[in-house]
This record gives sequence, C-alpha cells and structure tokens, in this order.
Amino acid sequence: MSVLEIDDVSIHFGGVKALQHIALRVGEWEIVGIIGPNGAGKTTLFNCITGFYTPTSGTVRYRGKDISNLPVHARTALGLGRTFQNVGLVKNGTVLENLRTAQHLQVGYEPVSGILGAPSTFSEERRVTERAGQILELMNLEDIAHERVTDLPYGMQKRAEIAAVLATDPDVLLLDEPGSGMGPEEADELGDLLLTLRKDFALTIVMIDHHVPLVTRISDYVYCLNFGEVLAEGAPDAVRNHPEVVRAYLGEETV
Amino acid sequence: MNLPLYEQLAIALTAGVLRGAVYALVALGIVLVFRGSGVFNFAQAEFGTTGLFAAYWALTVQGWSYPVSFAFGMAVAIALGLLTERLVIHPLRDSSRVTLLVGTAGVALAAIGLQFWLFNETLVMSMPKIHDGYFTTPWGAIVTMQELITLGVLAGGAALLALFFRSPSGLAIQAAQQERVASELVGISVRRVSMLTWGIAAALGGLAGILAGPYLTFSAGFLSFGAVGSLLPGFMAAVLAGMRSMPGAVAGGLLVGAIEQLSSLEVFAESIPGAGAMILFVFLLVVLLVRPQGIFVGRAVTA
Amino acid sequence: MTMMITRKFQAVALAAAITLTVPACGQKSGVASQVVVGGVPGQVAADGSIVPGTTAADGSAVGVPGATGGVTGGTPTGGGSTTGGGSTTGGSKTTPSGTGGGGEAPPATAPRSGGGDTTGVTDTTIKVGIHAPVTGAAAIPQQSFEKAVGVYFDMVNKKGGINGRKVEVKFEDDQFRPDTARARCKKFAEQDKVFLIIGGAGADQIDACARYAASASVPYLSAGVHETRPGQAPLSSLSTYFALSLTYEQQTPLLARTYKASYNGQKVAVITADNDSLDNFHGKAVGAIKAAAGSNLAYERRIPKNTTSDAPGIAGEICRSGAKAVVWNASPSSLLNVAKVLTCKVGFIGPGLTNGLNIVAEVGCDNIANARFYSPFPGMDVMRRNAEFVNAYKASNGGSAPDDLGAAIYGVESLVGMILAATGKDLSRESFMATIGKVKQFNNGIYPPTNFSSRFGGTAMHLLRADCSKSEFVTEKVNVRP
Amino acid sequence: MSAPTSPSSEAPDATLDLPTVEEELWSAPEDAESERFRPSRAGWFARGALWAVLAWFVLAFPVNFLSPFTLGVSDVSAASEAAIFAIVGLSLNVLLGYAGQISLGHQAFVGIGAFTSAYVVVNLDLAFWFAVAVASTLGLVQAAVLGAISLRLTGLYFALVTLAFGSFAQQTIFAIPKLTGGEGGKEAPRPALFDSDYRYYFLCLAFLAVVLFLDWRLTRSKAGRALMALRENPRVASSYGINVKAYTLIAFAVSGLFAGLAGALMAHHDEVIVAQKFGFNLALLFVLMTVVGGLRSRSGVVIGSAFFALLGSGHLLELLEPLTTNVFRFSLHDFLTGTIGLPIEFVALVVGPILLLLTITKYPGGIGQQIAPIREWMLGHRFDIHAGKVKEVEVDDVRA
Repeated sequence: MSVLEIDDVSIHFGGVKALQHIALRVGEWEIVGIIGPNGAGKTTLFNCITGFYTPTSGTVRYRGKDISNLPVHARTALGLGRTFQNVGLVKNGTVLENLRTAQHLQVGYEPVSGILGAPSTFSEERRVTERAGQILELMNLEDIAHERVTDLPYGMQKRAEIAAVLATDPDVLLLDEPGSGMGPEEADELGDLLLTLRKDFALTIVMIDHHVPLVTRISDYVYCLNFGEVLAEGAPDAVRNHPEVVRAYLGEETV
Repeated sequence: MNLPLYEQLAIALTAGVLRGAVYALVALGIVLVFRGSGVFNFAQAEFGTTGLFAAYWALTVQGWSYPVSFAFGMAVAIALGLLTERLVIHPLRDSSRVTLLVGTAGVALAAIGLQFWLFNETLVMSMPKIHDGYFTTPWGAIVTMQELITLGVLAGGAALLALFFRSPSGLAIQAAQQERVASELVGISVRRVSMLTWGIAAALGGLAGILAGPYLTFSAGFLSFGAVGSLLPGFMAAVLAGMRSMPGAVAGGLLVGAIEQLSSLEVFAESIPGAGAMILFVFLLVVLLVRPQGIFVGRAVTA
Repeated sequence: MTMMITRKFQAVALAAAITLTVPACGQKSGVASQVVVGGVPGQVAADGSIVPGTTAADGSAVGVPGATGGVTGGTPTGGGSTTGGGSTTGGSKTTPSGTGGGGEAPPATAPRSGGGDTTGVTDTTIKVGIHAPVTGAAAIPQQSFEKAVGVYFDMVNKKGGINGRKVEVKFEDDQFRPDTARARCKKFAEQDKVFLIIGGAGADQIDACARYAASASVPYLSAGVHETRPGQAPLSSLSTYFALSLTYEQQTPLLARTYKASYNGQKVAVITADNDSLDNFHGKAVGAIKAAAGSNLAYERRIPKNTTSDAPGIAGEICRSGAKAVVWNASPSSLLNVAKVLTCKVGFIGPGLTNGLNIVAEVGCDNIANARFYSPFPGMDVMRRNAEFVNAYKASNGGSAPDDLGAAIYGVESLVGMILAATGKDLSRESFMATIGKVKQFNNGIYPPTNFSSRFGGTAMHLLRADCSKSEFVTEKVNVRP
Repeated sequence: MSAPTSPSSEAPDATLDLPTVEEELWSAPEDAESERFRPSRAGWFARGALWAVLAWFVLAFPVNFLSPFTLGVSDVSAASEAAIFAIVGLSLNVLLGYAGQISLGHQAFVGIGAFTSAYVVVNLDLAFWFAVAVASTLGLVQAAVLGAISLRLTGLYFALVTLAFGSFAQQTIFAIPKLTGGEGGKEAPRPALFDSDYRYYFLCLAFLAVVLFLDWRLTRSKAGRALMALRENPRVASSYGINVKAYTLIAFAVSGLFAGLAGALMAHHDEVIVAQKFGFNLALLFVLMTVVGGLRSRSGVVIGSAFFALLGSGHLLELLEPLTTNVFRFSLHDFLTGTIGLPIEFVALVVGPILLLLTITKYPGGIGQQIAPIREWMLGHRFDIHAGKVKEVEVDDVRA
C-alpha cells in the first residue's frame, strides 16, 4: 500500500494558484523524486505534506490516515521527517545539540519531570546524547559534533541536517534539495548515502532536487511539476525524456 | 444623582471623543513610526510628556510667553524624537523588533527618570490653559475650550499629514518605508526619511502632551500612564488602524476614548474601581482575537 | 537621608556642646525663661495638665488657648533637674486614672524606678525617630521636611536638652507608602533603637507604622488620622499609639458646623477617598452633614485616592448636583485635579493635615478659593508671630524663613518634648506612656490642647481658610472644639 | 498556515535576538570534551578561595559574620529584596530569554502573587507555606491563560496585551479593598520561625536556590531545548516534532510560577503589601534588570536583578560609601545628591535606562557576558578573557 497519498491537492494564496489538483503516491521503501523548474510548487507541495500549509482543497493521507489537518509536529510524530531548502537547523547551536533537540519525541520523560530534575531524566539525557553520537558516527560527522552549525561549510550543514532529521526517527524522509551546492562527485556520494540510509533505516524517501542525474539515478519514480501542476510522472528515464519536461527545462541548467 | 442612562451615555461619549483626540495624536505618531521603522514605539507618549515639561519650564520658570513656551516644548519633543532615532533606532536597525521595543521602552524610562530628577522639587505641576472658557452641551456634558482646541489641532494636523503624504516628498517617504533598498537605489536617503519620520512622530507626541497638559495637574510619566495615560489607548487606536492607516488612527483614537469613558457610567463607576482599565483590556483582547488586522484600515492597508 | 540628618545633628550637637562649655551665668534671662519649654518639665497641675510658659512674640490668640484649668509651666529653676522621677511618684501597677472613653487605656505597667524599657535612652541622650513622606505621591516639598525635622529638638538641645538628655533625631522618608513606612519604622526600632517614633504625615503610613510600633512596644505619636480600618484592630486598641490631635471621625461635627456657618441652606456634597480606613469617617461625615443639611445633601461619592483621569467626571457630577459646598477628605493631588476641572464655584471643607498646606493653596488657587480645612497647627499668619518657633527654625536652617510644614513638625516635636519633659529623669517607655495617661493635658501653644482620656488626645482643631490673595492658608479660628 | 491574515505576518521576527551568552545549554556535555583542561593545584586553591569569598558574601556577610563593618536590619531586608528580585528576573528571563516573548505586565503577575499570598494567610487563616504554594500556582495559571489567549498573536502584540493586563490589574484588581486593603495595604505576616529579617533572608535565598535549580534543569532538559529551538526558528522546531504552542505555554507557566512565588515572598518581606508598589515603572524596571543582567545567563540575571534592587533601595550606594570615601576620598552620595542633585530614590530610574540602552546597543550579553571569563574560570576552565564572546549570528528565516 502507499505510505503517502496526495489526492487532488490545491492551494491558493490570494489569487495565486500555487498548486492545482496534485495527485501523488509514494509506496513503502520507494525513493520518489520531484523535479521541476524554480517556482513550480515543489516546496509548496512539501509544505502541504508536512503541515506548514493547509491545502485549500484535497487530502494528504499517511498510511491510509487523513492527516490534512494535523499540525507539523504531529506529522513528525507519525514519521514524516523533512529537510529545508536552506538548511533547517538551529544554527546557533552545535550539531550535537541539534541532534539532541531533534530527538524530542523520543525523549522518555515528560517536560515537567525534566524541569523538576527527576533522577530518571539524567540517565535519559545520557541516552539521548549517546544516540546522537551514533547517528553522527554513521554519517561520519562525529568530528564536527561540537561545532556551531553556522561555522560549518554549506555542504556540511546539509549533511548535518540530514543527520538531525534521522534523529527524529522518521519513516518517510522528505528532502528539499539535499544536493544543492554540491559538485557531481559529492552528489554521487549523496546518492550512495541515501541508498544506504534507505536500507539501514527502512526509509521511504521523497526528494526535491535540481540534480536531474542524481534524481534519476536513485529514484524509483519521478514527478515533474510546473506551474503548480504535475507535468509528467513515471519512471525516471521516461520523465527525463518527456518532451514537456524537456521544454519546461529548456534554457534551464540541467546539471 | 441619577441621570437617565441615555444622558449618561451622551455625556460619556462627549468626554470620550474629547479625550480621544489626545489618543489619536499619540496613535498617529505610533502608526507613522511603525510604518517607517517597524517599531512599536513605547516612547511615543513620553515625547509628549517631555515636551510638556519643557513648555512648563519655559512658561513658569523662565517666564516666556505662552506661544514661545509652546514652541520650545515642541522643539524639545522633536529633539528627543531625533535623538531616539540617532542613538537607539539607527544602531539597532538590524535587530529584531522586540529588541527595538525594549530600546524604546528604555527611552521612555529614561525620559521619566529625567522628569523625576529635574522636577523633583516642583511637586504639583499645573500648566495653564490656552483658553479658560468652557460651555455645557444641551445634554449636560461640559466641554472646555482647551479640549476643543486639541480636537481642532488633531483635525488640522491630520489634514496636513494627509496633504504632506500626497506631496512628492511624502510619496518618497512612503516609498522608502516600503522598499528600503529600492529607495536607496533611486536616490532617496532612507536615513533622512527615518529622521523625518521620527521627527514628525515626536512632534505629534509633543502636541498631545502640551495640549493635554492643562487638562489636569501633571507629573512624570503624565502621558504614558499618568493623569492622561495615552500610551495604551494610543496603541489600541493604532491596532484598530491596522498599524498602518493614518485616518484609521484618528478614528481609532476617538473610538478608544469613547469606549474608555463608558467606565463613567454609573453601572461601572459605582461597582468596579478603575473600570476604564478593565474595559480597555477586554476591548484590546477582543480586537486582537477577532480582528487583528484592524478595523479602520481603509485603503492604506498594504500586503 | 538618615546620614544627612545625623551629620546635621552631629554638627548641632557640637555647637551645643561648645555653647554649654561657656559659663551659663552669661546667659540672658530671656534665654533662661525659654529653657522652661524643654529644659525642665512643667509642673504637673492638680488637674493633670501641663502648659509651657507663653513664648509667643505677641499675645496672639494661640498663645494660651482657652485651656480649662491649664496651669502655666513651672518657673525657671536653672539648668538642673529637680523633679527627676516626679512622674513616677505613685507609680504602681494600677492603670493611670482618667482613661476610658473610646479606647483602651495606656499600658498598665507603670514604671518602677530605674526599671522599664529604656531602649533609646541613655544618661545623656534620647533617640527619637520621625518618618514622613519626602518623596512619592505626597504633595509635600522635600526641602520643607528636611528643614523642619529636628528644629525644636535642636533648640532644646542647645539649652541643655530634656532633663539633661539631648534628643537625637533620626529621620526617614517613607515615600508616602505604607510598606516603606513600616520598613522604616522597623529600622527605627530594630536598628537605630529609638525610644519613640513620631509620624509626620500621611494617614496610611501612620496606620502602618503605628501597628508595627505596637507590635514592637515602641511608643508612637502622630497627628490624629482615622480611627478604624475594616478587618483590622482599631487604632485605639494599639498599646503604644497616641493621636495628638482630633481624629477624622472626631472632626465630623466640626465639618457639619462649618457647613452650617458658611453654607447653610445650600446644597452640599461629601467626597471621600475610597480608602477602607475612611469608611468609618465617610459614614459619620454623611450622617453629620445629613443631620445639618437634610435634603440639601446632594451628592456623595468615594473617589480614588489619587484621582487623575477620573477627575473630569467627578467634577462634572459635583457641578451637576448643584452643590455649593463640598466636604472633602481625599488626597491633595485629587483635590487639585478635581478643582482644576471644576466648572462651578464650590467651597471645600475638610479635615486637612496635608490639604491645608500652603503648597496646595499655591497650586490650587483660585480654584480652591476659600477652602476651609481643619488643621492641628495654625496657619503661617499665626506661626510667623511665634518668635520662638521662627528663631529656632532660622537657627537650624541658616536663617531661612519657616514654612507651614516647619510649623507642623515643630508642633509635634514640641508636644512630644513636653511629654518627655513631664516624664522626668526616670525615663522609660512605660513611664513615658504612663505620663501621657496621667497628665492628660499638654498644651504647647501650637497644637490645640490635648486630653488623653483615650488614645485620641485631641480636643480641638484650628480652622484654616485658603486666602487666594495671599496664596496661602490663613487662620480663621483657633481651637475649635467639636 | 493559509492566507496570511494574522498580525504575525506583519511581525515575523518576534523573538529577541540579542546575541548573548547561553550558559550550558549549547555547550558540550562534559563526557564528550576531548582534552579537558585541568587546573593546577594552585589553580584549584585560587578557585576554591574565590568560591569561599562568594559564599561568605552571600551567606555570612549579611548576618555580620566576619564582616569588616556591621550591617543592620534594613540592609539584610534589602538583601532579601535583592534575592526576590533575582527570582523575578529569572521569571522574566524564561519568557524573554528562552521563549522570546516580552512581558510589559510582569508587575501584575508578581503583584497578584503577593496579594494572593497575603489573602490566604490573613483572610483564610492558612499557613504561610500553603499561601506561597497557592500564589505560585495562581501565577502559573494566570500566565498560562494569558499566554493561551496571546498565542494567537506574536511578540509585539503580546507586549500590548501584557501592558493592558498590567494596567487592568493595577487599576481594577488592585483597587478592590477587600483583596488588597486599599491604599493602606494588606498585612502579610511571616511565619513565626522566619519573623526575623535575618532568617527571612535565608528563606528567600533558599527559594532562589530552588528557582535556580528548576531553571537549570529546564535548560538542560527537553523543554529547554525545545524552547531554544522554537525561539530561534519555530519552523525547524516544529519539524523536530516540537509542539511550539505547547512549549511556549510551558514557558509562560514556568515564568508565571516564578513570578507568583516572588510575589508571595515580596508580600511577606514587606509585611504590609501595597498596590502602589506594582506600577508600570516596576514592569519596565523588571525588563531592564533582566536585559542588563544578560538574557539567558542565569548568573547575569541574578546579578543584574540584585544590582537594581539594591540600587533602587539606596543600599548599594550606602555600601559603596565607606569604600569611596576612604579609598578614593570621594563621596558618591554627596556627588549624586549634592553636586548633580539626583536624589538616591531616582538613581535607578536615571542610571537604569542608560545601562539598558548601552546594553542593547553595545554589550548585548549584559552582565552575564562581562563576567563570563570569571565564571568559566571558577567552574574549572582555563581563564579566557574572551569567554562568552560568542556572537549569535543573524538567522535568516528558513523558508518552508
């Protein structure tokens, strides 16, 4: 069955129709790529899925459950984890602290017992730190654990962001341009990493990216959006060579 | 003293609109500054009190004539406004709005501190009225000439502002307020516009202070939370105006004044102490929760 | 504040010491006669009243008021104290006679010789604390208080003190706030270890401090204020409290009488601050005015103590009621605000420790023209003729002319000084309070004579009238008895 | 978030983004520190000595133990007030520092706590401890309710709501004589055991210690992390699974709890508590002392609050007087009251705003930043004059 089902989603901002009648399905363990020129509505779609926007019409279903009206944090609790276009980390914090914060839902005590300093909270805090360390190790980021995010180079920030999202223990990873600012080699590495993560964490991945080669390499299925509508969908190569898609990208950089 | 309710209401509304004229002057300044700097200016009322203290000093201590003292008070108010822009707002221009708010609150407190300090020895201050006359309306409300003058100044000031904002420099100000970078590119000095905005706002505050001063005796913090406490009502009027509309600020000020004066109805006055503050609090909550974008927004509202 | 006063005191004490080393034989007789006031206790007359030698420059009406049976103070007897322990004669565990009336008796423990609580008293000094509002919302000039405090005791100290003891004055600003007043009085009692505390002005502050003083067994004296507060013990039940002039409640007949005398047949309003301590006063005032005016009582209202933005509304209602007289007991700032926005002519009448101060007339004229307030001390028109006061004030303040606050504090200090003197050499808190109960009548020629048959020793008030041609309160009548 | 209609769209950056030192929260856990600096034996001794001096100053000096000069009852009473102000400062710090919401009506929270406690003791004749608990709980509840209403608004508008609430409390609630005793104030007796000012001081210190502990645990547990994240970037915080509104409410509740507690302590400290005390000036002073102390710095806020409490009551200048007159041959008191004619009561009102403006324009970390090198050194780290000078970067809004 589908993990994520988007049915006939439209959203308007004033007179602007940002998304129109979008339908999208993501199956278990799939990697789904979303491509499209700038302003096509890709991030808006993510915002509808993760709850930052409430669609004007249509539904978002997660494992059969209608989540259209759930707030962001509740969708995170269900297993939707996302990254942001321009690094969604608490930038004044260290990488480690971001990972600790991102485990918010896994922390096994109530906020009040934390404030009261109940003994169990101390051991729980140690566990949270340990788990953060494990994830960092897995991502080969243990060296920068104590660096402030803002002091890191952009590529590192992007990787740290993925680590932080992993710390939220997601079932579905929604990645907004994970490969932005990366060269072909780095993008290749990123592709490998995502494939590994899918295996290790049993993840379903939806990703937006302009790196068409990256998307086509690792995706099982690809959607192309333009002007808030699905222009084409299907197997990566089919979409890539779809005449409409080529036209939409004409003049655009297709790295 | 049991007046029929409609008579009480008529008296309260008259008094409210007259008091509302002061609130409207303060609100105009608040709106102007918010449009210009995106700041909630908590020093707005203290521009007025400081101007009033200066005018009072000129009149009673220096013995200058009333017009000269009035002008001196205005000059001091404007100077304080410009000083605030220079010493607080400009250095903090890249900070968050709450930081700026704390800054203006600091200016207000500094002004109050100075007033306390410099006029420590004068215990009861009383500014003479411009005109001592008064008359009684057919429904029994008492209207003083001083209050009418304030209302007139408000009308005149609002009209002048409206004219000014249609003039080329007024339009330039509006442009600069909306698009900083673009304005710099076309040669409008954002800095100068900011100074001008704060200067005009402080002048409006000064007018409010010096005109309302003679209503009652005054002391430090007079226009913020003293006898004619206008800071909160002024902000409420500005909220009603969506923080943007100048005509809305005027209408909002008069409305807030009228609503506050409902507290003088016997039902409230005799059962609830300080009913005015309660009415204002409830009114603010209702407005912010039901229509946070304001009521008197007019066409001045921008996205 | 304390520091400044202390420093000033040190300077004065030094000056006094130098003067004392000069042989006393060189003194003029006039000086010697003045020693009477503080130097030697006046003799206790048969009816238990004490009055000082008349020292007013002219024989003004205030000098010796119609104190029934009052006996002029003792003859000068040089410097030494010959009546030490006089007040303790017959000191026994019995309640001093003559108490009763509304309140409880002064403490029953009469002093034993050398016994009792002698905190704040040494062989050579008596420490006294005075609190008054120097800053805060009171309409009282700061300088005035600073100049006024200690004037009387400075003078007495120069003349050898009271029963050979110099009076050391500690002064604290209570900021016109009851919580501050309590804290300051606590400091007086626990840190400065004063013998007694005097309340300068401000009913709420006096109330707060008096209650603390009673809990700490420190004698506390002030001008009369209210008598009761809801939910609290009446002031008369406080074991150490003494009011030196009529309470507000006791003045209500006077207010009614003044209304009848000046506004009979005209409409009248009663306005009282909404302090709970004035609940009792308000009821009595309305009752008294109703009895005097009948249906002419057109309006009554409780108003915020510091009326500001409500002032126009209140003024409007007064004018609409048609009242020509307003019985007023609220703060001076409220008075000034309401008077400023009045659009009709009314005459204010009220009890008025602070409302009757000249600063109120200065700022409030002409809006408060002919306002009549009952004060425990006469107006400056009378006090300027009191040579002893004027000289003492000038001596303490580098020659500057006295004001009415000076008179007020001087009046309290001299009354306390008289009681201290009457207590004699054997001074303890018990003997001091027993003296008040026993002697009952003290008359210093400034405050009206007292009669401590209860905690509230006042017998009369002076009636002041705002004279706007002079911008000050003038004395209309002295010693008006209820 | 559909079409932007709420005022939040006009005031997007509602948090106070003063670059400040954030103690402990974002610092590395100790076990993860790779090469730890270990002070030498002399270093330990020096640190121990400084700790001892500090302990003496707080615990022993006010009760005249080994003191160079004698402090009286009123000085100790002022010290208690300083401790109470420190609790208020920490309360405001939770709101302003952690949650980024400004309260201009904090005097109302404190005042309502004060009158509640007095009412419970006097009118209901219940124990002091119970009264303190009731006052704290009521502080929590009212802050949470006001916060819940205001959650629909953002920073700047919340400031208005608190301003209006403050004036409502001051003019309406505090004017009900049955609750507050009118202008004459309400009695607030102390429990017999703490009747003496010396003992009451230690009671206030104990409560301050409790508040410090709770605040420390708050910042070191998930609630604190959540607050930090949502203050800097609510969108990132919610994508971490943090319920932004719920945790903002927690901040309100904790702040209200501390404020109510401080109010109760203040009432029984004064023994007569008056409504006059809780004016708008006090609300501004609270903001001022917290910001000058240094947002998000516990030690800074405590020092800043105590500083303003002692400055306001004149005790700081009195304490400094022997020092300045004997060492510098200069009387600060005479200079202020004589030379420039500034009465002691107004020193805080005149000096305070200047310090505030200096802090936000020049030294945003406040006192907390100034003392960071010493604090770090005392905690066993290397002395680093630049400690705490971490600049918080401007956070560009994460577009979601």
